[in-house]
Amino acid sequence: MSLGITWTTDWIRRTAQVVSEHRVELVTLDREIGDGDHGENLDRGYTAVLAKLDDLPTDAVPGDALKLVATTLISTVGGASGPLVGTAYLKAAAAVGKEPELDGAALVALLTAARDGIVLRGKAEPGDKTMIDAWTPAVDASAAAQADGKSEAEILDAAATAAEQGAKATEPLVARKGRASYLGERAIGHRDPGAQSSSLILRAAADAAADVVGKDA
Amino acid sequence: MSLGITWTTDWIRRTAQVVSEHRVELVTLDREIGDGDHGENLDRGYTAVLAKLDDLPTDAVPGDALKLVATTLISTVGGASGPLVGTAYLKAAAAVGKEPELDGAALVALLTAARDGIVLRGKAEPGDKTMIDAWTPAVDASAAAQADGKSEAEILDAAATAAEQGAKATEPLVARKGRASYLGERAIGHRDPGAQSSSLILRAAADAAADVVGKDA
Amino acid sequence: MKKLINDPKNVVDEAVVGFEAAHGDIVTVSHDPIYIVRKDAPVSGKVGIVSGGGSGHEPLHGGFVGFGMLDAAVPGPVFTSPTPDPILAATKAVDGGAGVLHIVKNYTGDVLNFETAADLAAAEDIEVRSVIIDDDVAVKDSLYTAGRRGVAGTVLVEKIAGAAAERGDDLDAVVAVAEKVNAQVRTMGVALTPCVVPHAGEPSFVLADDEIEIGIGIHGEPGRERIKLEPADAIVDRLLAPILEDLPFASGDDVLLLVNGMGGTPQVELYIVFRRAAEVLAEKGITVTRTLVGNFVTSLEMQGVSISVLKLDDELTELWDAPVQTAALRWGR
Amino acid sequence: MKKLINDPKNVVDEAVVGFEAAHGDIVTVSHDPIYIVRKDAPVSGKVGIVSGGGSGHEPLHGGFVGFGMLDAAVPGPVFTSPTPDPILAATKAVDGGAGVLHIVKNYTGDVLNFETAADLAAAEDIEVRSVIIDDDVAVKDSLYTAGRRGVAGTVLVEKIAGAAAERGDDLDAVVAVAEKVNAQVRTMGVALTPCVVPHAGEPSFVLADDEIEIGIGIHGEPGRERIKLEPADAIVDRLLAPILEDLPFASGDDVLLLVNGMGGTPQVELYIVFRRAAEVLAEKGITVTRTLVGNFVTSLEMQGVSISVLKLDDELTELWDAPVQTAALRWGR
Ligand SMILES: Nc1ncnc2c1ncn2[C@@H]1O[C@H](COP(=O)(O)OP(=O)(O)O)[C@@H](O)[C@H]1O
Ligand SMILES: Nc1ncnc2c1ncn2[C@@H]1O[C@H](COP(=O)(O)OP(=O)(O)O)[C@@H](O)[C@H]1O
Ligand SMILES: [Mg+2]
Ligand SMILES: [Mg+2]
Ligand SMILES: [Mg+2]
Ligand SMILES: [Mg+2]
Repeated sequence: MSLGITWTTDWIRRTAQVVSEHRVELVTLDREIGDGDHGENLDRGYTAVLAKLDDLPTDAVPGDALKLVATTLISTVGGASGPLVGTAYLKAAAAVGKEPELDGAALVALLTAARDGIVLRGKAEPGDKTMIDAWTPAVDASAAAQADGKSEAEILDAAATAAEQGAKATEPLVARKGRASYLGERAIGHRDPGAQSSSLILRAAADAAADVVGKDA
Repeated sequence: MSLGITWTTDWIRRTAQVVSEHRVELVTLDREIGDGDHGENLDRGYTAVLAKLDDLPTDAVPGDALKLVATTLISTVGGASGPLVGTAYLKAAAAVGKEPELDGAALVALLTAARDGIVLRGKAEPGDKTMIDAWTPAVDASAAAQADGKSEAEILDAAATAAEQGAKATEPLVARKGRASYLGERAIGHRDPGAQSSSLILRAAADAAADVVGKDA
Repeated sequence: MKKLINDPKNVVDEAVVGFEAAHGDIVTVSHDPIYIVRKDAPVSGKVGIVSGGGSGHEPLHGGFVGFGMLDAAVPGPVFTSPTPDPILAATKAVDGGAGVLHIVKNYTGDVLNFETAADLAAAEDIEVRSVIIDDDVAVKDSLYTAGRRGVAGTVLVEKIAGAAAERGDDLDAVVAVAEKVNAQVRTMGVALTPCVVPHAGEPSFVLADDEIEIGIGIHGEPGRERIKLEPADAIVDRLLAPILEDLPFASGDDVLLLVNGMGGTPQVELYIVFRRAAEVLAEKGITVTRTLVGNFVTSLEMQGVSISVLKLDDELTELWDAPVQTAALRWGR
Repeated sequence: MKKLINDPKNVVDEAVVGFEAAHGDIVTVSHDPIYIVRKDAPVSGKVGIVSGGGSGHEPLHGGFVGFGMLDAAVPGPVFTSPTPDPILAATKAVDGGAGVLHIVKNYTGDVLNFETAADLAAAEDIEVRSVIIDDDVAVKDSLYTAGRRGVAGTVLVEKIAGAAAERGDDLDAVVAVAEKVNAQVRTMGVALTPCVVPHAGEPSFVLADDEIEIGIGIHGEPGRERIKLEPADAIVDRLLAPILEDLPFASGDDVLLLVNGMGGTPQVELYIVFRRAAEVLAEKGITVTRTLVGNFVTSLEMQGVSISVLKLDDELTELWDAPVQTAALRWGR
């Protein structure tokens, strides 16, 4: 049961929703070890995305929607997360190409490309206390689930769960990239806001898959 | 039993002492309806006076000591109270002239001249919620006590008591001079800092008289 | 109280040492008594201009000493008028033989101490004239108050009178131009937070988290009324109304618009205020031809702003545009 | 949160409208996308200089647009880097055919967004070079951090590179001088109070009544260590030590000393800090030949200060002295 454009746009809408709901939480996390704008930044970006989503042509494929998110985030978010998350979507869009339906392998490719895009721009390594610490376990878990022959929905659920654990696992870390790196030891005990928002994005993907499985043609 | 230079310098020293002790109280009163410096201003002035008091020649008369206070306050206090209180001492010094011993009539003349000096500079009327509201009842009470044939110490005690009542009586007033006048109705309920410090100055005069009676030659 | 100071008693002494170290190309500082004079004082044949008052309003007045503005500034203790001695010393130091103008903000303490200094200067044959600045429309000018306060309009008087003196006007003419500026400028301020006088160590007043003080004075004196916080545009409208009522500003007038920060207000906020003020004036057909935005007449760390409107004519505009070279205001050289 | 704003979402939009109204003689403002350019942009044959970053640091960068300094400033949302679009638009607007320099403070967001804009500009055949400013010694420059931050030294780079471009230096030369200033300037800051980002509505961090943050960043990022409040002189000594250690400042050197207010600090305190900093440098045989004191690179209403020391040589001194005409820095015209 592959996932198509309905899933993709549902994922995006759910992300916008969940980012808006968690705006204050993300701002608070970022106030603690950054500059207090992460929730505001993403909320501004996804609000702009929502406004554009209806303009997608009726024959749009998942890659088109991902590219729209990419360019919109890049041109509205700013900060570190704008180029990073934007590039994630841009590379994800490239990875799925013109494919109208994404199977498990395509989803793993999408997630892997997204993560690689963030690394390409931000040069962070796992354990640096960045969004990579949510994305990398998510990519690994999705690949394992896919190798186990799990469904698309199960693959995304595995990714989301791993991202959530990854985000939580940033708490004891010292940061080596981004603003939190200025804090040294004092970042310990705080969750990385970008890892947290990444887990929200991935949970939205899984929720959308659970919900729309069967609706896509 | 008239009062001479010992009383005068004791009065000045006690004033310096009591102003320093009430510095914070006067600052607080002035914070409420002024700019929060009255206690600091007077303390700076009387501290400078103390430093100069020992330079008085041994044959100094009360008028010399009062003149020293006047010029020192004028050149160290600043603000509204510096010229006003300074002028009070200046006019008081002129009133007692070269007289080595002050009897009841001389004390009334001293207090009257002091009050008139403040009015000359500041143009305040009774009821304007200024230091005049301590000085004027003090002058009146001293004159009445002298007319009743009271002793010098009693005259000054009457003046101090009237000044204390006068200071308290400024509380319900709206101010028409000085910074508190900007507040309109909002000055109601607050005691005028200058009236309060004036009552301290006059109480110090009475205390010095009670203490040194008999010591002056 | 958190401040970058050493002993509260030494705040002014140490600040003027720093001021001299930073601006020794423009000013010379006398330390006992304390006053700041332009480096080339006295300028022979030029009217000297002295201003001063309590400290805590920086850059007023020391930041305005230099070519085309003040010849000397006399800083008193924080929020306390200086005594006559340093005022007299500064007056003598800038006397170039053409007389000296004292620019005095209308506070009892300043008026009395400058008055005494002027008397003493006269006794030494220096011709001194005083102009009292009272631009604050928050205070009713009546028999029942000490009169309007001198606030941010002071910087406009100092600049324009300074330019008149610099071009060679005589004492009468410099006094006349200073009086004209004072007559044509009106100011009103608002505070969002109080300030803390170093020796007091406590806030000058207390405002709840959602309260502001309309008509605040520059020493933390309470103002006209305490109201709930409103959007910036509504606050600007409240400040401008009494300014525009008070002076017959008319459609077709040219004005200088000064948005003055009280010391602790971020610059973005000053420009948000400026935007609305310019908008309101434009609606009334009043043209803003000159502008000034920044911290010029402050109250320590107070958050808040004042708006001043000065009615211009060709003479005032030309004097405003004339070169000035001080620590805080500089153009044309 | 008490601020003179309307809607937190409109802070930057409204502030630039006010900025344009106040400084229309010097700048032109584009509102969509938002950027500020000098009135005569593009200046044909001159290297264009663009800087930008999150808002809330005013006068940086908009206040430094004008003759002899920046050609354009691109303000992002408060404390958030602008996106590539307005950076690209500003780059095109100031391209006079001699190439464009991007002056970028070293924050991941600024670096990434300017990088993308530079790529896009290159695609439109505009030669863009970037200089990354990282003068903040509070942060260890190691593999384990995002590198030093760009802080108050930025204003010195902008002034000096601006003067080089204005005198006609080519892009290589302007880049070289900007890199030289960055290499020779070191900064360290302290915060006494936090700032409040309008959309966050809460202080960026919490300091007890007797605590200060040494090594604060300009976005309220925590610094090196949190200590008890000390006298100003002791704090200055703490700030200067790592600056002087880091660069081999030597006896006999000439330096520019910048004491920069974080936005909410009264000017008297800046001069008290300046006094001590000048004293310490003098003790080390370092001569302060140029000075700057005021709010130049701020963090909204934060109370605090940073000290920057720039090692000067004849070229840098001459470029520093060259005329500049911007809203916030002006001399020589
Ligand atoms: N070099 C990097 N690589 C990956 N992620 C990064 C990097 N730098 C920062 N981040 C992420 O960006 C998040 C902060 O984003 P945001 O607050 O929107 O931007 P800014 O730091 O510019 O204010 C951090 O929590 C971190 O997850
Ligand atoms: N015109 C006046 N006549 C008499 N007393 C005055 C006048 N103006 C002010 N005062 C007195 O001065 C006091 C304030 O003194 P102080 O705080 O030292 O000076 P400032 O008001 O300059 O800060 C007031 O409480 C009041 O008693
Ligand atoms: Mg952030
Ligand atoms: Mg007072
Ligand atoms: Mg006072
Ligand atoms: Mg940010």
